[in-house]
Amino acid sequence: MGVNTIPSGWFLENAWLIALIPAIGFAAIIAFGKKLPMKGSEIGLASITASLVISVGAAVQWIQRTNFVDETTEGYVEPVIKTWTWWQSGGVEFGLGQHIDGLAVLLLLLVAFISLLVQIFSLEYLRGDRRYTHFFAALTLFSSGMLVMVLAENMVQIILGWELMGLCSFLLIGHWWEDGANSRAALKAFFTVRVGDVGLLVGTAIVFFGAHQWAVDNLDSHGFSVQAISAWALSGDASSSALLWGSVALFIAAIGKSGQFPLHTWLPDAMAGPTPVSSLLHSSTMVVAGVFLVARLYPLFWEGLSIGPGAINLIAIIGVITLIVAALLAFVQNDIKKVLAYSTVSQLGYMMLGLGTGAWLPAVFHIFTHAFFKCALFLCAGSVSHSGSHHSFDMKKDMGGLARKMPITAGTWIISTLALAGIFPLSGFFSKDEIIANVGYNGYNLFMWLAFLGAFMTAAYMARATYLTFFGTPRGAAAGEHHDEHHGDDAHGDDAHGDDAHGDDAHADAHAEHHGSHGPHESGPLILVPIVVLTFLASIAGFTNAVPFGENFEILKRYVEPRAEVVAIEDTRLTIAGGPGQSVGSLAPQAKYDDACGFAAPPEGTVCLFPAVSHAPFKWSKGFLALGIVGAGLVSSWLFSVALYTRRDRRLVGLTERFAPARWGYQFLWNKYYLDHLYEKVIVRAVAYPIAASAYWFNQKVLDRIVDTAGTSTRQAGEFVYRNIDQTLVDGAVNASGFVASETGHALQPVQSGKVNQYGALLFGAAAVAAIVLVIINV
Amino acid sequence: MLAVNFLILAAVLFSIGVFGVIARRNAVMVLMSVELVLNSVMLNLVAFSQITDSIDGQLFALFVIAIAAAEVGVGLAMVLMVYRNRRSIALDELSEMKG
Amino acid sequence: MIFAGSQSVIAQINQWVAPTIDWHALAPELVLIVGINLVLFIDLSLGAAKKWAMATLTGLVFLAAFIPVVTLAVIGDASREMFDGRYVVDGYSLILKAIFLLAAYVLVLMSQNELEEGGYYQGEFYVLMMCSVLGMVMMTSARDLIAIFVALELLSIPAYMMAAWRKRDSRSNEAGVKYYLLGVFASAVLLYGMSFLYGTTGSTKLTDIGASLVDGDLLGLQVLAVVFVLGGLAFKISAVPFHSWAPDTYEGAPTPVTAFLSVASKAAGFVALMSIVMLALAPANSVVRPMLWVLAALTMTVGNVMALRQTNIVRMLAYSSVSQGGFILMPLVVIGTGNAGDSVLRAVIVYLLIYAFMNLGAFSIVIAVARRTRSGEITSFGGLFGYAPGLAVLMTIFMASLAGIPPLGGWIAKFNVFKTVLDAGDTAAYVLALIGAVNTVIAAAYYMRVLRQVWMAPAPDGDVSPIKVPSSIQAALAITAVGTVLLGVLPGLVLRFGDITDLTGALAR
Amino acid sequence: MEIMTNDNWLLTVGTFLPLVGVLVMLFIPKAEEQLLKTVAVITAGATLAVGILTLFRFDYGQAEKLQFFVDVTWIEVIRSNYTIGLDGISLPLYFLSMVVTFLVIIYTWDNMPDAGNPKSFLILMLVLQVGMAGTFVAQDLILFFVFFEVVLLPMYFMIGVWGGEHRQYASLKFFLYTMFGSAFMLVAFLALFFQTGAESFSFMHLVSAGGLISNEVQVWIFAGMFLGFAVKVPMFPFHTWLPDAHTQAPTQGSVILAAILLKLGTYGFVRIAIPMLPEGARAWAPVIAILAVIGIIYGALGCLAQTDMKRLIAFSSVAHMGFVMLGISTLTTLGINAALFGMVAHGLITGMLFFVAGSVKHRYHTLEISRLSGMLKQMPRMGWILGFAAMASLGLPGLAGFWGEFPAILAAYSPGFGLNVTLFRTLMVIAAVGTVLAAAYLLWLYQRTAFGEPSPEFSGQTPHPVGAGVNADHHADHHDEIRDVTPIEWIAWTPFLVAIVVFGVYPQLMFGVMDPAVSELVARLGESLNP
Repeated sequence: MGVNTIPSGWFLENAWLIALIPAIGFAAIIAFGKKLPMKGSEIGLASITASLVISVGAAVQWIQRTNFVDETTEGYVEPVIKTWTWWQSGGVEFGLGQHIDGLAVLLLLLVAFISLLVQIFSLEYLRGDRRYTHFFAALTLFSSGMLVMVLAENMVQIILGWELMGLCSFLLIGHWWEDGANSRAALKAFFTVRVGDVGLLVGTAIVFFGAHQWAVDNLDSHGFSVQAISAWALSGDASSSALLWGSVALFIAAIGKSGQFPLHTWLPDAMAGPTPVSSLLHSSTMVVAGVFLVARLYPLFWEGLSIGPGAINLIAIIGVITLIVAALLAFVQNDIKKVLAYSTVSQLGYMMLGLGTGAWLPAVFHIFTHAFFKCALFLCAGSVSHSGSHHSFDMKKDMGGLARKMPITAGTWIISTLALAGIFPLSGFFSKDEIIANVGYNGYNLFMWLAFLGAFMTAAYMARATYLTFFGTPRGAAAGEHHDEHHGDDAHGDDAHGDDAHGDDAHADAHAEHHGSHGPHESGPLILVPIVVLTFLASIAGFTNAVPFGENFEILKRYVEPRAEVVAIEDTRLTIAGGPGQSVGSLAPQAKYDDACGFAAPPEGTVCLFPAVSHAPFKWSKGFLALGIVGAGLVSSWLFSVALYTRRDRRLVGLTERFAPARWGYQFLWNKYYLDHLYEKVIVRAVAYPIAASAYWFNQKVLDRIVDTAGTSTRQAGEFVYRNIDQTLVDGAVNASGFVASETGHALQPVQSGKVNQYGALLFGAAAVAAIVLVIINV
Repeated sequence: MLAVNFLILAAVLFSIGVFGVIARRNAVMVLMSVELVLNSVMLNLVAFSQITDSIDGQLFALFVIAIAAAEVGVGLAMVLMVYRNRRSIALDELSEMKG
Repeated sequence: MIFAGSQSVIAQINQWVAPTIDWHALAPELVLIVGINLVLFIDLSLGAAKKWAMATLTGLVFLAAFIPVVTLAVIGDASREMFDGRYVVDGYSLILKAIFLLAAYVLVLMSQNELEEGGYYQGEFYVLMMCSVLGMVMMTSARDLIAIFVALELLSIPAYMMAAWRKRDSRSNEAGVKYYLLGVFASAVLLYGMSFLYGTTGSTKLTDIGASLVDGDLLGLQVLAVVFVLGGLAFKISAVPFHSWAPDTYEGAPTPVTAFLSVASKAAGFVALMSIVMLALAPANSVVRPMLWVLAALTMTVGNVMALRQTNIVRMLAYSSVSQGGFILMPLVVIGTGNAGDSVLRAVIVYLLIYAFMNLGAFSIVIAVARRTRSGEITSFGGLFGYAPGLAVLMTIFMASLAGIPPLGGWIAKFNVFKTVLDAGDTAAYVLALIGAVNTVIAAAYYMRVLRQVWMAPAPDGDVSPIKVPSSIQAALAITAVGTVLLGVLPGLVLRFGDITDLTGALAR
Repeated sequence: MEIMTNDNWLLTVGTFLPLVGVLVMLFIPKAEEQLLKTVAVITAGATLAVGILTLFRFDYGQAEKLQFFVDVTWIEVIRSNYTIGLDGISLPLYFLSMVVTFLVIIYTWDNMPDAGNPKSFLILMLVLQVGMAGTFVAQDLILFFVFFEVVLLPMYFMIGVWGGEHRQYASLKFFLYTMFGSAFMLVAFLALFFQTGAESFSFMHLVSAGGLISNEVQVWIFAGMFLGFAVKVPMFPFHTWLPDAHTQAPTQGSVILAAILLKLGTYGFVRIAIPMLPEGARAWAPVIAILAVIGIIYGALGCLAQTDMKRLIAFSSVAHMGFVMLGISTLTTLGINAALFGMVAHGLITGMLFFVAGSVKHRYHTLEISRLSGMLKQMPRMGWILGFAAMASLGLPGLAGFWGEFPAILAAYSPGFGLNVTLFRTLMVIAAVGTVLAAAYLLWLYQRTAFGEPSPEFSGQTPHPVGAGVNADHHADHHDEIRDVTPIEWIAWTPFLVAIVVFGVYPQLMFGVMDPAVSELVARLGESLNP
């Protein structure tokens, strides 16, 4: 029917290249990366750049497409879907393809961009590492994996990308595997995520068999297709149990991947990886994958977990728990990267909360903004450790006062922090507040207040981290201490140290000449440029969907959020039309229909592809409330920190200069110090610490232990089964049978006495017995 | 029926013979016990030949007699041989191989 | 009464007419008889230095006796009956005659060196051996209790003496005496049974007996008779619990004699059993089947588990041949049930043939190796693969074949047995088959133990000088090995020969 | 099933060609090792060439038909014929056996086990090849059984003569176990033969006639076959011969064992037990499925308990074959396809792992996981290959392993022919958990052996450990430094690695061949199960 008038364009049609190019790049790097002048990093950069370009093109064309639709019929903007049959077995078709819509475009852009910046950053950060090439290969493959998943047209493809990322995370986190701790962290990460993957496999199976027949009948599609699953979920014909269990299983996968409570424990350990890895994993790729999965299959979860207004559901609960727990944990970390890690977890909690409460768009929006400032923050941390604190990440031991030494890093860090905390007009403000506002608007008041609390804590712990790192007096490495023994010192456990321990001498020299004998200093351009760019984006990204400024600023809402209209089936059917890579864009009059999708089944011959989610109108009151809370958080925490550290330190320094006359002043100060000390004890211990500490205790001693013991205990179970059951019981039975046989022989040997008479007796006896028995029987 | 008595006699002989084979430790005695059994057989055959009124039984008996003679010849030779080698014909000493 | 009886006897004598004798049919036996005398006389006139000629001569006699068998087979017209069907030459007897003669020939090859080096009485030995073989050849044609008994004794009595052949060796003596006493006792029991069989049916001709036995209402005496007859024959085939003589005798007797007993005379026992069971006792199924069933099961199992314990190779082979006997018994159990009847004979005959090949082969190897190691222990085979790969490979072939591993002869033999048994298709048959299946595994265990020594163990005494195998034994090995492998790969060949569906004169079922 | 008698010489040649090489080698004196190896390589190569030709001549359009079909009288008295043919189900395995043998023989070139005597070693290997190839082409029960058993002795000797310290126990165990299974199998075959009217042993006849047997009889006969095949697979609880055999066998033996021999059992299920006894299959499917899943978990737990690298890999086979059997037990096209794919994938991957294990043993003279570490640093290439194989083995998408596991799990969600859905779905979840455990033990192994710093024991500072005294002289050349992958190893391994990637990236290559045959098989099942 529909005339093919809707603008599609080359970039949209060939978006699959975005994922393919890095994959090829990976192969190329592995193949002949080592021989290249830049050890293969150039291939990585080139391929990612190419992907970025195509993504931009795709984005532009998607915008055109949407505009066109809006001008003609304000209807459903069809995604650009293509499939290639990959293989088929028993009538089940496994395809590869692309499913390009707003969400996909947004994330493609994001992932490609962040990956590019991270790679640039790594150029400098890892220079001279012994596995420089492997690092870039893995990094590239990693991006490719995420892109595959973002593009995915069907579940199998999602699994593919999902697992690729898992593999690369293993390689990257364990990059410096000479150190047992790193490889164990890598193992833990992979294993924990893999636990979630059970959900993915099972969920896929459930959903497939739930949706397959329906998809074949109505869309002549198949049960793996994302679009078919969405339509099926909303069609009203879906069996509720399939929906429920399918969505639960898939959400378990998301929990594993996105470090949601209680499977979040692998994230902090994953900090063992090089900083660029952490920033990539925690900003836009790995951990977002889970959130993306939920966002992508939103109709399924919408129906399966009944994400309706006010309905408490699994996703929301897990989300809110995660955001609180993680935020508490962030307080008690001394490792700057761990602070950021927990903050990531808690931000992911926000996203999940958003998705769980029907705030789809804000959640996606938060993915978008969070990527920028979180990535920036990690890179800053990297920059600090690289040039400021000698590869230490301990804020209390090796940092402080770095603001003077590293102004740019400090500046960008502060801006990003504010963005994360959600200060107007930085991006965090818009995205986080939208989530909170919508949570409330959709009737989850309790959750809303918890979310506010989370915002407060976010501000607080970030302020603390900021202060410890960049203000106060330099401590440890930041003060230039134990600088010289650094190069000889290999026992040092923390990450970037690895590249000295194992880098070739060329690097050691490069390192020496890089910040030879003077203390902390600003990092080089290759490190700063990405940070600056990211920070800039972090500050403006909010305006892509700045609800406060009305319609024109709700760009994402217009271009990213799928329209919740019913669609005449003919259109969707075409999207699966056979033939390699055939795609369609056909424009059809939408069946008009008053019930909203996701609340009532669509009429015959039409399908819904997205539930009608509501959007909270912006209230300045709430906005200011949020600002207030955040501000409070920042200020209070800041004051604490100042009081804690700086004053004491200044006095102590002064003390070293003066001598006898100030002894009792010194006493007084000493008392003051005691006060501070006491103060720290009382206030912090009394307020933050018990909760946070208990939370942390629970985390380390219970959850983490559970995860770890899950490993060890399965191993012990293995030992037990192997020793007692396998070797003793099963195998024993086998050997025993042999033993029995030969023992019978032994038992019979006396009969073979060698005595003729006994032989005769036996002979005749046997005959006689047989005779008697048979006579009795027969006569 | 007269012939039946022969059968009973034969059975008795047979039992004595079997007992001898099982109980006697002396090779020659065992040999003779076997001969008893054979005799009981011949008695049987002849008796049956009468009862069934057919000649086969008597022929059979003749064969048995002849062959039994041959057997005994061989047997005594063996006993002699054993006696030569170990100065004794007690059977329970002939249990070098067992198990 | 008695007097009347005697009258009637005389009367019968008067009606007596001389039977017509088919000389061609008797040719194999006649050739053997001539040969026996020939060897006997030549031996008398031959100096000790030339005794070796005896072996050659004997071999020639066996081959000569083979000729009429072949001609008869080629003419292959309807079966030739003599003495009103008491002595029959038909396909069944011909194939068996052939087997016996072949086995005998191989045995001559095997014994030659043993006797020469032992300086035993070669001439007499071969004469006795030929007598025994003559008995076997007659056994194949015997269809009458008397004939069977005569044949049985004819093949046994020489065997008693051969077992005790090493006069000065106490073990050999013991072997002979045990074999003799028990053998005589067993045949006495057999005779006792036969006498009742005759008495209750009024005839010694198998077919007549079969005709007058009526299943369902058997007299107690008849049951007793059947049991004793089966028991007496079970002794010959060393079926448990009538086997007790076998291990001792086999161990003590000279190895070639052991081979002779475990193959030829055992086979003869089976021939007798088959003829009697199929022709005479078939109607007494309700007695024969359970008895044979138990015998078969016991024989397989006990033979195997006992063999597991043995450390002496000959004794182990003795027990193994006991258990093999159990397998050969299996088809006889299902005679006349379902549609199994026709394939029973084939199964047994094929098994006997293949068993002859592989067992003789195994014994040849034992002889060859023992000439060097002077030991009968299984461990003496250690490292054989290292210094005598040829023998090792051959031993592997024979052992594997005995264990029933395709594509070797032993497998097709066992396969036939199982096939026949399952063909009967009733529960008893299936249970027996399963017992057999389990036993193949147990059996494999001890055969593999030998191979383990051969391939994987080091030579017990570091002596690894190559073994030199006398040409006669080489010939024996060649024949047996080729036979074993060929029958495994192309069973079609023998299965066709063994394709004898019925015995002449067997009751129409 | 229809037949095509094109090029009917091809299979016979391909199967028996190795025997020619054996004959030649018999007449070459033991001392001429190079010559012997050359002959062996040439023979295997020629065989492989025939195999490749077969690939080309095979008509993929009609993969469900028996091609290159031959039917000659063999033992007519027992109505057994020399019937051979090839269809989509057997082609991959048939070819795989040739490839593996060829590569293994190449590997032997400079990795001869310490017991020496390449002559008999290579001869046994070639005989083995005949048995394996024959099993996959046989279309007659007796013929199948003969080939199935022919494999036994060579393997017995390969383990027993060239194996590790407990080789005698292991080899005997392997032998008796298999004998036990096949004894019952033979009884089952005969029972089937008579139940179908004692007309013929040919698969085609039995497949068409088998379905008519009454149900309970089918169940009994299936039980017999189950014993035979399950031992070979091996399925829990008949698996205990496997770890011993694998651990003790020489590298070449382990590779062949893992790559081909285990497949004889699963192949038997797909080719014989299930199509010939549909009702029996339906009755037994739940049992098989349960045992399979037990095997998955159980094997994984066993792996976690291992301290010996090779034994760990051996146990992982139990788990992987569990997935295969799970796929088969669903009686669906999807499942059986997955199973067949899984067989080949497991053959390649585990074979590869055993190769690596063997080479590690060759260099370090130990496989104690606790003593190995830092392999990546000492021999980066070896380390990466191990990692690659491990990743493939734990079922990473994009590598061959995944396509055996995932579809099997998928299929378990909706088994065919009214099998108990709840049961199978539960099993599906457990099996999915199994994938996690797989990741656990493989990565754990990798982390302990490849990562970290090389233990001083092997990094050259210390003289060689006495533990390797047995063959110290044999390895005198690399006491001080550990070589990375050698050229011969590259030649032998590259095909495996390539195949793992290729089948992982484009599984259609194999599914395309198998799918038609399998769907016809399942269709026939359907006819007899719900007419």
